[in-house]
Amino acid sequence: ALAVPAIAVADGKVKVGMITTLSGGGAGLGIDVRDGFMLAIEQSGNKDIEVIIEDDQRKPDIAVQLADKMIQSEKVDVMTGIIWSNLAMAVVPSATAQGKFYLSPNAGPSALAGKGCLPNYFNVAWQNDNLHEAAGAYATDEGYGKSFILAPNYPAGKDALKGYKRFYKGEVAGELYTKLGQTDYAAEIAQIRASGADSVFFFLPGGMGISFLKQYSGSGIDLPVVGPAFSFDQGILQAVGEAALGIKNTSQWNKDIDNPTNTAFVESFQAEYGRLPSLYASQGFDTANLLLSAMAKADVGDADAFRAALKLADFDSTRGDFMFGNNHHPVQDIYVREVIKEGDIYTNKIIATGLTDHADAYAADCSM
Amino acid sequence: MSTILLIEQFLNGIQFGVMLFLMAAGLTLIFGVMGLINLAHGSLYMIGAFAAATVASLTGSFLLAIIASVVAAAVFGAIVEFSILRRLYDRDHLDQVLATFALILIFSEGTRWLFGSFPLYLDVPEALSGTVVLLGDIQYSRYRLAIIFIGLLVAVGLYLLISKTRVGMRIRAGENDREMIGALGIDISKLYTWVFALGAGLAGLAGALVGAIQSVQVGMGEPVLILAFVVIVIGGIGSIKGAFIGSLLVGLTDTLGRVLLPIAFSTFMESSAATSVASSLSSMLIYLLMAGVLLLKPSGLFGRAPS
Amino acid sequence: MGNVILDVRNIHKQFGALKASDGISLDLRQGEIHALIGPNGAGKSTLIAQIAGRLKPDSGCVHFLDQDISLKSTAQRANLGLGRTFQVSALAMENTVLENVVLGALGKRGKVFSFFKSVMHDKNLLSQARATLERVQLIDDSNRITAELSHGQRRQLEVAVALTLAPKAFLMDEPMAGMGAEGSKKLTKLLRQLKQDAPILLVEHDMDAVFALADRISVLVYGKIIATGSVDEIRSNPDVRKAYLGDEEAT
Amino acid sequence: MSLLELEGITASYGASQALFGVDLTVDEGEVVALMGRNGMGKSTTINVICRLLKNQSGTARFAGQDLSSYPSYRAARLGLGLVPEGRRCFSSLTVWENLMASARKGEWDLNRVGRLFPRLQERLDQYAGSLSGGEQQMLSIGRALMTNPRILILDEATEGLAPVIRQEIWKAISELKKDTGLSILVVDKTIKELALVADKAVILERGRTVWNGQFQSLDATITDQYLGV
Amino acid sequence: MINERVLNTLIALLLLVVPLFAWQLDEPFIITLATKAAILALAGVGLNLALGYGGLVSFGHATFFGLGGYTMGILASHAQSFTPIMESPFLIDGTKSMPIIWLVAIVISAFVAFIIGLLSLRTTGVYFIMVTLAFGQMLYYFSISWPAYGGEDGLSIYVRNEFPGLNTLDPIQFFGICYVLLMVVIFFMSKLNSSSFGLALNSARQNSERVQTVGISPFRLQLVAFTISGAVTGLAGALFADLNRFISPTMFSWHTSGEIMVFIILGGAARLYGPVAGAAIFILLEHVLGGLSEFWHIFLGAILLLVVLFAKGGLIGSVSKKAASHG
Ligand SMILES: Nc1ncnc2c1ncn2[C@@H]1O[C@H](COP(=O)(O)OP(=O)(O)OP(=O)(O)O)[C@@H](O)[C@H]1O
Ligand SMILES: Nc1ncnc2c1ncn2[C@@H]1O[C@H](COP(=O)(O)OP(=O)(O)OP(=O)(O)O)[C@@H](O)[C@H]1O
Ligand SMILES: [Mg+2]
Ligand SMILES: [Mg+2]
Repeated sequence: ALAVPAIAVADGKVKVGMITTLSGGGAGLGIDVRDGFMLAIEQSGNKDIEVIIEDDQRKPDIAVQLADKMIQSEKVDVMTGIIWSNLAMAVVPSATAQGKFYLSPNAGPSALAGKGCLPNYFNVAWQNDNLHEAAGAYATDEGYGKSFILAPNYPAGKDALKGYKRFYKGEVAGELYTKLGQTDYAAEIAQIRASGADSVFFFLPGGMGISFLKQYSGSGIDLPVVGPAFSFDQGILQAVGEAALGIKNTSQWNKDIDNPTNTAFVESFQAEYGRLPSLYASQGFDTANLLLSAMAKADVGDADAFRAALKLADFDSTRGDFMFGNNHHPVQDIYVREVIKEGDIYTNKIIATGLTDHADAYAADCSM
Repeated sequence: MSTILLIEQFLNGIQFGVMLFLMAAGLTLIFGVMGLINLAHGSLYMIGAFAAATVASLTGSFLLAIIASVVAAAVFGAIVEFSILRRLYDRDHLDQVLATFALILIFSEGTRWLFGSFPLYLDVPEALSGTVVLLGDIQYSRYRLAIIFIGLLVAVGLYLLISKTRVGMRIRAGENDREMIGALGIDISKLYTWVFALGAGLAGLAGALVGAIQSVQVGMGEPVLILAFVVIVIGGIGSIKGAFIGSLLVGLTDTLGRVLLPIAFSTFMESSAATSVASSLSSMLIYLLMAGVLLLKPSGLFGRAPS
Repeated sequence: MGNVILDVRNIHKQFGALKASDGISLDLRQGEIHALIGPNGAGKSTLIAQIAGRLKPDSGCVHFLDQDISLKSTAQRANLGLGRTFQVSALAMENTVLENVVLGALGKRGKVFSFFKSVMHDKNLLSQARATLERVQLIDDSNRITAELSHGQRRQLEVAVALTLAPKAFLMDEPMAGMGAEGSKKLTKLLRQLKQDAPILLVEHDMDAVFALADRISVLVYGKIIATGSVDEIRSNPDVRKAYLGDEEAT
Repeated sequence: MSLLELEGITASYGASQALFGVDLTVDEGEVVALMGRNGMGKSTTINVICRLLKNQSGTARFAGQDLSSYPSYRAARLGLGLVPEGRRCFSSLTVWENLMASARKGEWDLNRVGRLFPRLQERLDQYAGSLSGGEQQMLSIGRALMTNPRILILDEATEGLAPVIRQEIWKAISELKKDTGLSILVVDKTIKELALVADKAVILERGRTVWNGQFQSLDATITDQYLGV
Repeated sequence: MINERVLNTLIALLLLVVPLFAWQLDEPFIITLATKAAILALAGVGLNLALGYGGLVSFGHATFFGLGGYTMGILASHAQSFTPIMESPFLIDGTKSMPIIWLVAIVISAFVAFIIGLLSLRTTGVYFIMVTLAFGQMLYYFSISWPAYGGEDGLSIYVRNEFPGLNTLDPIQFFGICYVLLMVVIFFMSKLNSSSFGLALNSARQNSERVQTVGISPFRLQLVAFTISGAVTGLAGALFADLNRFISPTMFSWHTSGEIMVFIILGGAARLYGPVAGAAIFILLEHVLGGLSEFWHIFLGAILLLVVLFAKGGLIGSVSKKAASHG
């Protein structure tokens, strides 16, 4: 690349704009991503990186305005941080259209994985369907033949059920869409009981999942339950408590993944913040390390080179092997974890691998 | 769908309604009877749940946790009433909206500051966990039965308090004309502080009771607040009876809608699409119900028409 | 006496078990003041409300200027020329006195749905409004906020608003109530002039005023008219004395 | 010492001053008529007495207590029974509830009020908001009596009442005065009827006491000058 | 105490001068903030007609804000993908022209406001608040679960729509468009308030019976006011969508309704510039406080509380005497 644009002075410095949710509902996820990210930056000792952090309050319009601010006023090079798919959809296309790189530490909407994939967009976490697909695969492996499946009635919920069914080979005993933000699941639980199902798959992020699990465990039904990691993650698990014990959930990361990076990460995170890291913290940590690895190889001013460096994903992930598919989404192993109690703390243990080197269903549609 | 399942869902609807009533009861008192639009009612509900979770984790006693929830919410309520809200009774409803909106911000973020961003743990006590068998074949959560029972108790207690006691008359008189009831020798300010504390305490109780089977987290009060408003508006503002009937109606509509609509739609649609469409419609159902009720009876089912 | 302007035919209205109007028929003729008196709770205001359109009778009908208006709304009746005053003042309390009266003038003019012309600069409306304020002697208070008026002053304003409509018939529910002795005297004079323009159905407990003004008096007791007649007839009617007047005239 | 004493009271609504110096006394067992044209400050004076409005200067004493530091409910408990202008019944309460809500022990109870106003007795379960005007007036008086006050303060006591009822009320008032020694401060426009009960009269003009004396000594020149009669 | 007119002029000038300075200093984000303030102020000005002047406390104005937004989103997304919105019975194409989008947004919001008003105006007071909320919630849930335009994920329009002769992607030019629209609407509102319609509406708020007895139907007054109010808020929604180049169901959520309401109360209900002052201050606070701490909502809450307690009649009411509302 000979024609380096005038503003991109090759000083090796990178300005990162992080937009994430730090206040209101769901702030826990944003805080974990931020903390994981900053931990990696600190550990690298790299002085050439400057991170600006802003709170999107989980509102798409605020996220858009913050993105404008970071691009127009702060003139950042790289953006990251967004937790929610709907906020990502609001920000990512226009940010990348303006030549910025976007590294997603969490949200992976399907719209950005297939036809709508973008050269400057890299997802370090997963494509939204991944964990559900692994759950489906696990259910098939376990020989479940009649799953009852439920999720909230919004795009991510529909993707979840679709993702599960993609790898689940049995019969569907019942399929339910619940109201977004619903807190009482007595009616759904009664339907599960009456359906004659032999297993339950649910995707109910945040408080919805806590409510469902508590009510489910009090209902006297003892069908096996599988779900994606979101309702069983470190931050939320303590609130679910005993109701979660023994439940299988799928995740691309767990604190007991055995590799030096991960061990060091779990230890240093605990030392720094006084709590166990969560899935989101690991994603934040990996995102920062991906960025650092690219910075070591190329100057951000040279977009093509920098993009190529990112694509290499030449860093030690907490997940072990990590690589990007053609659509810049991870190709990775997805594990099945079981909720256990360690001392007083509820946590997860890996018991199986759901899918190996798994890419996503949309990659083929991406022309990159 | 089998009859027995239908009956069970009917019960679930009633139970959900009673749970709503627990939340709406305090609101009717403060809003319907004292005439104060208190958007921060949901925050008091949250305070109750957090207090309960904290005390439960410290002492391990659910009973103490419940007491703590009532006391904490009532004390917060009294402080807020005494220091802020009492200056707003004579003002426009809009000022109350803004002030209590501000209180939501303070309470929510204050709670997050104290307790962090993750949900807390609060579970049903051993004695009330598990299920009982009803009508021969329905397994029903013991805890939910307890909630129904407490809800009924609160309903009766409040009804008697408001409509049959002198205190109740004074509260309602104050709602008509505060200045006048004062001029007749009643210390309405003090009375209102008590009433507010009572309403807040009920919100706290609801927060703790319901929190045990849902999630105790910042912002948990907001959806509840809207539902509680829907309930008391359907029932007619200021009427305890109305709030009770309204709760049951909303509970039944919501539950049965969730259950029956997908079945109805799947008779003429592919099942996945049917659940999705039915679910969209069922999330709107209680609002349709409310709009419908108000269009037919512009002051709710048991509200008095403005004279 | 002139033509029948307002004709109330066999009106019934029941609240629960209470018959507030129990087959009331009466009429109002051009040029007269027809006083409606009766004990408290007899159903006078209820009748006025039914004539004005605020309450729907259970049965019976109201004719105004040879037209059945039973199915018309309050606003439509007002447009046809039925003016009224309320027993309890009904005014726009945050507006000035003048604005309240201009509203009346506006109602008469119609064409409310005009969005661009400043109404308080409309010479026509203003001059009408000021003229009526002169008539009820509130002109000095015309720029005050209505809420600041004393009770009696509000009563005067209430009459003023009805006046601006220049109605073809008035319904007045206790216009004298709350007015001082002086105010009542002046209003008495005013009403006497007014009846030339439009007849008045007058509900009033101030017997000095009623006896001074009324051409005819009807006495309503428990929702029924028990007597109609001239001042002297009513005064000497023993039933009326017992039900309503008491031994007033004896003193 | 008089039961109620006002001296040099001034008071304002926001920026507009309504009272400029009101003096007035009511002795134990006395009926005092407060008179004046519309808007002269009668109701404002009553508001000051009942502490619904704070006076700016001057003193208001009741039963020996300086009222200036009293909120309205405590002033009321000293024995002020207010029948306000415009009745102000609690419209969403029933008649019975209106009477009971603020009742205090004493010789006035439901029975006695019921005897005074049989009409109310018949309508105990009706909402006050749907009472006729006159019925509301009775209710308002009954409600004040139920607090067993030492002084009854009636603002436009007989407004909107039928002559028979008015006569009854005046009769009741004079009986009250005779039997119970209740003091009464009354605003009313019918001089003729006031004459039957009032001992003294106070006339206000533009927020000032301009005349003060025995009711009997009111003559045509005075009433013409200040009341326009 | 300042004369309200002088104050209004000051506010209008300030809202113009700040972004102009920012333009000179090359601080585009400040322009964006000012644009957001102008647009939300416009939404508030719309609601103020119903809520402030008409006494119709609508807790569902997000409906119109969202409708405006989705009008823009749907028209522009179809224009973007060159697919018609509808082919039968007649062909409707998308468009990227702002004036056309505005017009459609106004017409649609006005129509829906008319229908909602027709139904809701049977109720009063808190019941009215809740019926309007109900309609808002219905649309909210509908928009979340309606997949065609993104559902809960919303819909991105990558390039801002076009206005003849201007480069709308330039922040200051887009600000100019919004500012001019705001001023035009405010001018219209000031005319409307002092017109006979304004007087009648204002009186109907205080005493509907009074208005009826002079022969005017309060229902019609309020319906017209509600319709205009919804149309203006709808226009603001279309602009807001263009500002963000993105729409989502949050535009329909009750938080949005509440926020628009907060602007008005904060600035001063039934004050011509109340919503402008309210929106500007709110956005300023949000921006300034947001940088202070993670828990900045606490400070925001505290400030709002102080305003309610000590500034009667909102910010404008507390610094200026009420100018006679008419003439
Ligand atoms: N909405 C209602 N519900 C029940 N009863 C009512 C209602 N409105 C009026 N009443 C009753 O109907 C009767 C007639 O009332 P109305 O107000 O017409 O009396 P009125 O003749 O005007 O008396 P006044 O001279 O005291 O004003 C009263 O007994 C009153 O209590
Ligand atoms: N709330 C108020 N705000 C401002 N001014 C008021 C208010 N109430 C009364 N006033 C003014 O104070 C003065 C005295 O009023 P007040 O009500 O005491 O008169 P009043 O003698 O009782 O008259 P009326 O016989 O008409 O009842 C009047 O000029 C009136 O306009
Ligand atoms: Mg009457
Ligand atoms: Mg008075």
